[in-house]
Amino acid sequence: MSRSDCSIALTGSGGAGAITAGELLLRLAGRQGGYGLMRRSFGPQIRGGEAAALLRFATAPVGCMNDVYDVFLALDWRNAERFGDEIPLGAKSLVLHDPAAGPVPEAIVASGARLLELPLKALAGDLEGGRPNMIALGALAALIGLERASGKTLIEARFVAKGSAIVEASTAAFNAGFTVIETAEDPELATAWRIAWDGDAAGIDERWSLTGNEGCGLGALRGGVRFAAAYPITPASDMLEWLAPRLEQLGGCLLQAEDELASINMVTGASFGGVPAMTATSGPGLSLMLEGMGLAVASETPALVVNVMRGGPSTGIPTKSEQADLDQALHGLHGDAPHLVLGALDHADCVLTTEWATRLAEQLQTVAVVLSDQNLAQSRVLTAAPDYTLPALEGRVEATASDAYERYALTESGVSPMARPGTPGCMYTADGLEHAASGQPSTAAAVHAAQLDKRERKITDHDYGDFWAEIRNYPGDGAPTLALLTWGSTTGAVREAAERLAAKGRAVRVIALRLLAPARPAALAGALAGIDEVLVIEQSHSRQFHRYLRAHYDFDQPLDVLARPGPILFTPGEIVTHIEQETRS
Amino acid sequence: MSRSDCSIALTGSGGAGAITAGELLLRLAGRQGGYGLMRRSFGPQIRGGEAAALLRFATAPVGCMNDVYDVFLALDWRNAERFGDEIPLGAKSLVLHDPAAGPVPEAIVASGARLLELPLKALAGDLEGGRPNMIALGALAALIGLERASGKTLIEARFVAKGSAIVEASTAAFNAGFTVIETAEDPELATAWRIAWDGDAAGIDERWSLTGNEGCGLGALRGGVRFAAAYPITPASDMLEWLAPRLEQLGGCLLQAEDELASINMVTGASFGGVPAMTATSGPGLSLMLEGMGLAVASETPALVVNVMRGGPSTGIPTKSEQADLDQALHGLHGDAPHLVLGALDHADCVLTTEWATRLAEQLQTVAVVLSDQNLAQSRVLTAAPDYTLPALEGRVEATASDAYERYALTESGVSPMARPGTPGCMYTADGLEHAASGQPSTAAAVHAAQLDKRERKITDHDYGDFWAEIRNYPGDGAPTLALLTWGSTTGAVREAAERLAAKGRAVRVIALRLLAPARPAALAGALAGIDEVLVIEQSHSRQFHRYLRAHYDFDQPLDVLARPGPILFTPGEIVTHIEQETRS
Amino acid sequence: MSSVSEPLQAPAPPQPKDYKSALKPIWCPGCGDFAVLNAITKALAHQALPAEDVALITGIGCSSRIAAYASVYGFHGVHGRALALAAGLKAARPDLAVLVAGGDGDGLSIGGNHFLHACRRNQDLTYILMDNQVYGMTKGQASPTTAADWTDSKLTPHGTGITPFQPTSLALAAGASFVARGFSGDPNGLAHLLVEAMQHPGFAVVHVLSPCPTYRPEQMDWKKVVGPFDVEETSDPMEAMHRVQADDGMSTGFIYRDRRPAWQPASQAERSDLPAIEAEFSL
Amino acid sequence: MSSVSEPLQAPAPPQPKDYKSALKPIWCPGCGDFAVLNAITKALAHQALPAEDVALITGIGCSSRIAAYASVYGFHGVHGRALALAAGLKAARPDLAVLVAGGDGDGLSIGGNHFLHACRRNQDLTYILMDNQVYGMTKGQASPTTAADWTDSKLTPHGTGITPFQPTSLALAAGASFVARGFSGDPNGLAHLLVEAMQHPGFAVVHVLSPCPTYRPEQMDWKKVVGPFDVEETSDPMEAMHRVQADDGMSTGFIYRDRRPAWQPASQAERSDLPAIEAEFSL
Ligand SMILES: Cc1ncc(C[n+]2csc(CCOP(=O)(O)OP(=O)(O)O)c2C)c(N)n1
Ligand SMILES: Cc1ncc(C[n+]2csc(CCOP(=O)(O)OP(=O)(O)O)c2C)c(N)n1
Ligand code: SF4
Ligand code: SF4
Ligand SMILES: [Mg+2]
Ligand SMILES: [Mg+2]
Repeated sequence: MSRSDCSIALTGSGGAGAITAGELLLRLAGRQGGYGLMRRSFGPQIRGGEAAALLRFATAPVGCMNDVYDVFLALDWRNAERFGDEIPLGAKSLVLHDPAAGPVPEAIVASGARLLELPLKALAGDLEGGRPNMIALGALAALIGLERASGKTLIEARFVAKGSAIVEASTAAFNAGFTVIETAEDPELATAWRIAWDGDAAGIDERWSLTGNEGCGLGALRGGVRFAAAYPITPASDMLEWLAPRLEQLGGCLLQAEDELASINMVTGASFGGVPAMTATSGPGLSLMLEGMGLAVASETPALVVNVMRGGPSTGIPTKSEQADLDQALHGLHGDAPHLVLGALDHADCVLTTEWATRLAEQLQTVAVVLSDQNLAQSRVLTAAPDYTLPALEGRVEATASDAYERYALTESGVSPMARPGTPGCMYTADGLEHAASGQPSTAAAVHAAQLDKRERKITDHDYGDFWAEIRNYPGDGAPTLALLTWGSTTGAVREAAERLAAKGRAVRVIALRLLAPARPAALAGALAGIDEVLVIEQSHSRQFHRYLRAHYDFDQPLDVLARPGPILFTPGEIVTHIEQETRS
Repeated sequence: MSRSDCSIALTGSGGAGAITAGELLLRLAGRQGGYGLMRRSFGPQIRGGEAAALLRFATAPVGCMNDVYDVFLALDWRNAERFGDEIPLGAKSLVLHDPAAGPVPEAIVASGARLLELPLKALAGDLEGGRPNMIALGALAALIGLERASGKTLIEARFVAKGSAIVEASTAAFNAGFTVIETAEDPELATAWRIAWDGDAAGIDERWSLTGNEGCGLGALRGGVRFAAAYPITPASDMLEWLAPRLEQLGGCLLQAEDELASINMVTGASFGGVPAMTATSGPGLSLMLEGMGLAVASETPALVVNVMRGGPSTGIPTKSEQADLDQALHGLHGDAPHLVLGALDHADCVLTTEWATRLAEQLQTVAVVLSDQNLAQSRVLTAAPDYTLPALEGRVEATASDAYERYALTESGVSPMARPGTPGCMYTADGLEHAASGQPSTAAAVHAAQLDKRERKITDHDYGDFWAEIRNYPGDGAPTLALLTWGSTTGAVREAAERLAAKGRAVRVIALRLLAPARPAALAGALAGIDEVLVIEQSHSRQFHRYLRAHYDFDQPLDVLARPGPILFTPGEIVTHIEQETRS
Repeated sequence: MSSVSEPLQAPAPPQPKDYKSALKPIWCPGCGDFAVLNAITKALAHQALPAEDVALITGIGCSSRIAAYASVYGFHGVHGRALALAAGLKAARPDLAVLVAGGDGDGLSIGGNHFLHACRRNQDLTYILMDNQVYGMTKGQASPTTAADWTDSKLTPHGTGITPFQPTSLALAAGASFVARGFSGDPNGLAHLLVEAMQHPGFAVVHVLSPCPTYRPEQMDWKKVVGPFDVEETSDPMEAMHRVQADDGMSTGFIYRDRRPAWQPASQAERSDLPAIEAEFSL
Repeated sequence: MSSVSEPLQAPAPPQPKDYKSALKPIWCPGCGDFAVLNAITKALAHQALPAEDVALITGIGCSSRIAAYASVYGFHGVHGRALALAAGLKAARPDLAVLVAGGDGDGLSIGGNHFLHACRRNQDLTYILMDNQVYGMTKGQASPTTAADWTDSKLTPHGTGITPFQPTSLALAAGASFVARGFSGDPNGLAHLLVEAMQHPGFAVVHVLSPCPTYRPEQMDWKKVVGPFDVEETSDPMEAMHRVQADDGMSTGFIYRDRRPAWQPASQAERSDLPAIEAEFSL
């Protein structure tokens, strides 16, 4: 008996090393040809508090956590109850616990999970410098059928800088844990959680280990970004920290700004100078950038803003995920200020979406907001290397020396050549005041209307090709009549729910919008052909996505909604249950 | 022959005194029992540039400018073409011009208006210190049938501080102008533009002269505001300048903040201290306030934000009107942040709406945004003194000393008693982090959901009574089947269009939304009983109001839209024409 | 409520712990902010201030979490705006004792403008600038007081290359009327400074060195180098500026005090009422 | 294009008017800002800078309108953020000569934080602070440099009661490496200061007294009181601070200059390329 999927939670108090062990386990599985996903969760203490590594392993790509954890290993029980919400257990779950850590908490016992002792402390005591988290790593590796030998290689690579004593002690601990499971009397331990790593090893070289924040950072670099300015904020800071050294390696730079008012304007200044430029932030920072974004829209200066959503409103829940900055990204600017809003659908899609957004912003001379969220941003996935071909985009249209240069000329596409400072004869003043084609300020009604039209037209008339949404049929018994309409990181759970429904014979279509603004009503109408019921799925209390769809799209079908706030993410099972109970067809 | 309505435009270059003359003319008409409206328009120069006083006089209240100006008097022609857009003339218009000022501009001649010489310079030359603008004032007063004697009284009152020489010279000039018209050979001059001031003089004591900015300021004071903090911005500054001394007279104060980030937080701080507090701004400032508004929403601190809309996006057209900050006011906050948004329908309604908004914010412990616009804010109307009775509101629910005080207790209404600092035993920490009932920060899903529910419930479940909209039938031949759905200052032109349609036999219903958020779908459905066609009218390029209605309301009727940007305001005729040409029924 | 027959007793003087809330701080073990909290509660106890008459206003950061750990009226606002919240509160409620606290990032980076203007406005507020020369909350980036060559942040891997601010110099240049420096390693000394700062009529800046052992472990050595200024306080701003410029930023004590009256919103207008104001609109 | 047979001629040296745009300023007659524009164009002509290699970045205010009146690359941004726009531009395009201009409200009220941080960052920018001690554009309210007892604004009818900032002191305390003061009444002197400021390697603050005859008519008397500093410039910041504090704010000339190198974004990392960066993601 072996399986294709296993979810593991590993918790421990400050310094116990649950996260390190989780990261190594993920890497180990990757080396063995597996796929997987790891989220990290922390208690409120800034550092040194309790931590949880939430892992899922599988033989095929995974895009979300499962409904229930198969294995829960607690290095100790201190504050472990904090993670209760995030670690659902069932009667089939296995809880590995150290008798030395005291009794298993009531709530866990109540789940009906099978409890099994793993004497971490005792085993560690037998080894010099043996750390319980490495024993746990060994035990979990054995449990899910990873190879002992690769554990050793990985530990060496990871701890080599800390000296050979650490490497040896860690390896010994890993081996001890591994042996405990391998030699367990209970035969179930050797088989029940073992994954059939069916050796997709050939593809390992094209396999990436990627966080959403890294994905967005890379997408921006691929799109040509060579300047960034930003102010740190959770959960966007890691993206900035990933970008800073790499921008420098590519001859660009990242400026740490004094605040977000500065960062967005630094971006606009750099872009005015001809260098594709970006910032990254989260809700509170996006709030502060809106005036600056409006300036970039009005002055037609390209700018990329990656917003990594966290729980709101206000400071909210900074370390958790939610999809509730959509309204602000779409409508947060004063005046009529058309711009682009895109949402990344998964980790690898962060690369695609951010690259595309950058190129669109450059070509259309406007602001592109990419919405990611804490869910994607700070989790790590083992995924196929992103493989896509974007629709052709010519890039920023630059002006060449001319006597009659008009920065905001009324062209058919709405895009006017933009002079790079340094170009002789094209001097102009970019302006947030309404302006005539020349750039000269004007309050004339006709000028205002023409420039408003132009700024809208260049965006709505652009041909976005097929990339505006991911549309997939999950065939069951017959063609799908139900469409699941979603966006952003919720797509992961929706896709898996669709697979499960299809496996049960219920065909569904998943439509995940990557391009949120401008709306593409004709394209969506086409994608809904044959559908007679639509379920909108989103992680927002006020149904922001649903409201937006109503405002900008016409539906022939009734719209149902599955919407709730964070911080607990959707699971496939929750969506399947909802569909089985609530949808008509 | 006399009329009930006359529109006059009076222009002049810097220092010519067109605005002063216009203001006096308006006041004069008021004293004589008339109604009227005056807008001011300026060229781009900061000060001393060309100016236009745009006036409309009538025997009944007026809420907008007319389609065409009946009389155009130019003190000189310098840059007068700038106002072309704003001063439509027709074949029946009369242009009074000074031959000494040179030839009448082509565009004006082309309008087919009747041209009549008024030798201002020459007349002024005959008088010591005689100013052409006072001659113009006298001429216009005579033309529309105002009394010579009251001109004298008014001039005295206005110029007394400048000394008797000025008073006398001005009076003489006024009289000279008056006489020119009175004694004109052409009998039309004595009758054609004369208004039948039918002596509603009894009501003069209940008649106010009011700008929208004054109206909002007064509404806030009536609502109990005793603290304001703000940063100057066109076109909101006059409201602040009106408020500053008056708040002080009432024992409160206005703080001039270093920026809008400060002002909104000062407001929140004062309100936390127990004092109803407000700020006023315009688009760029509102953009900067959004983060602070989110804090007030999340911490449940009452706050009033009056946003006086101007042309956007970005710096846009600061001195002109538009209704394009609606999106931002509704959706500009990150996260799910329910709050109140109201729009004032006319000058007097600024008082009502702002008072109501203040009281709602206090009772519901949230942010109330009142949207006004440059159209209302900086024009002056002669209107009946505001007369209304608001739905009863109990005001801020304060906590009394208690051992078990919970600031964010989950009450049925969603409103939790708020302790005023100084109250023993109720110390708490207001927080923008998600928090449990106690105020203690929490990331628990159940807590987040409960607090999101509470913050939404208190707003959506509140009974707003009949004030959510102004609903008026304009009966024609039969009951109305067409509804005109509008908001804000556009209501003035819509009302008059409805009157005209009704007069032609076409019955219509006008529904002007005063409460924009939360949406009241059941109430609107009720108000639409019997209607089979709806026309949405708004001054925004991207149809923000229309989109919002689609998102939050269900319509059984088809929705048509008449939407366009500023700066030229809607006129009744434009709306009538659109309806006659475009609507079905 | 005590029954009438009980003998009257003078209430026990309040203790520092009476000003602490039940909430457990999220700070890392060894964080300097614990001692700042202690110093605040000591200063309040020393003045026997009724807890309900005190407000503690903060922004966002590890240090800014302090609002919820004191049992007074608190506001844990948004990042960088604590001084604005406090300015509004104090103008509306001059009867309250208003303390403001926050980090070097909160106060000098995103909040720098409000810091400048609060110094200039000279309202009667006490501002506790908890300086650890790092953004603790966001996991260790350089702040405006971080040395130019500190290379431990991935955001600025070669150091910022930018000269740090001297918060006390800025306060003086912007017009603060009371400037002092304290150290979390000396909570009693800090409490003393805080008492004086609160007694001071205008805007009082207390710059507090409060180490972050997590992201700036080298700051654990501050206790070896911090010591009192070897000069007395002055009321001459230039003199004060000299001293802080000459200092290595590690001397504690009073620096500058100018007892000019605090700014308050104008209240010299003749009182009026709404009917009189409304009468102005009549024709 | 000139045909090959024409004789080669040295191009005529550029004139100030070559740097003016065709746009007519919206300024009131007599506004000091006209002369500032003249001084800028003189300074550019003096350096014979190709107009296309110069950028002039501004915020919002009467003074900030100046961007569109010069025929260089301009950005008329939003209120208070000109220095941030310029910081991004200069970091991305170090080859351009970047001037920043704006009013006392733009730079010291809403933009105060960027002013502080620009001084500290010491990028190679020239900042022209056009100070008329009033918000001209919004029709005459008090700014951070307005005297406490100026009562002509309805927003502060008894005066602000708040001591004004000394922009030069703030610049010094925040770390600017070049500080000077000019007067629009002396455009040649101002042009000279601007040339030096542009030649200066780091962040140069030129505080310009530029009267607003409309809302501060009394400033028309500035020409009677403004005169040169009676001391030479210094490279000692404390010394400079002394001078500006002792001064009545009406002396013009060089104040402070420290020729330390300008800050530039880090570029010491070994160059890499995208494929190498992407390879890091492989298992
Ligand atoms: C508008 C906004 N931008 C960024 C952040 C993220 N943020 C939270 S705390 C902080 C800096 C904290 O540094 P400091 O004020 O020095 O406090 P410390 O944690 O060091 O005590 C930042 C950047 C935020 N909460 N809001
Ligand atoms: C965010 C924002 N707030 C307020 C304003 C309104 N505003 C425009 S210019 C200005 C102040 C101008 O003063 P200053 O910078 O000194 O320039 P001056 O007009 O005196 O030259 C203000 C408050 C604005 N445009 N944007
Ligand atoms: S990160 Fe630093 S400042 Fe924050 S709690 Fe930990 S030790 Fe204190
Ligand atoms: S208002 Fe003052 S600053 Fe503005 S243009 Fe007129 S004179 Fe110049
Ligand atoms: Mg800090
Ligand atoms: Mg100014």
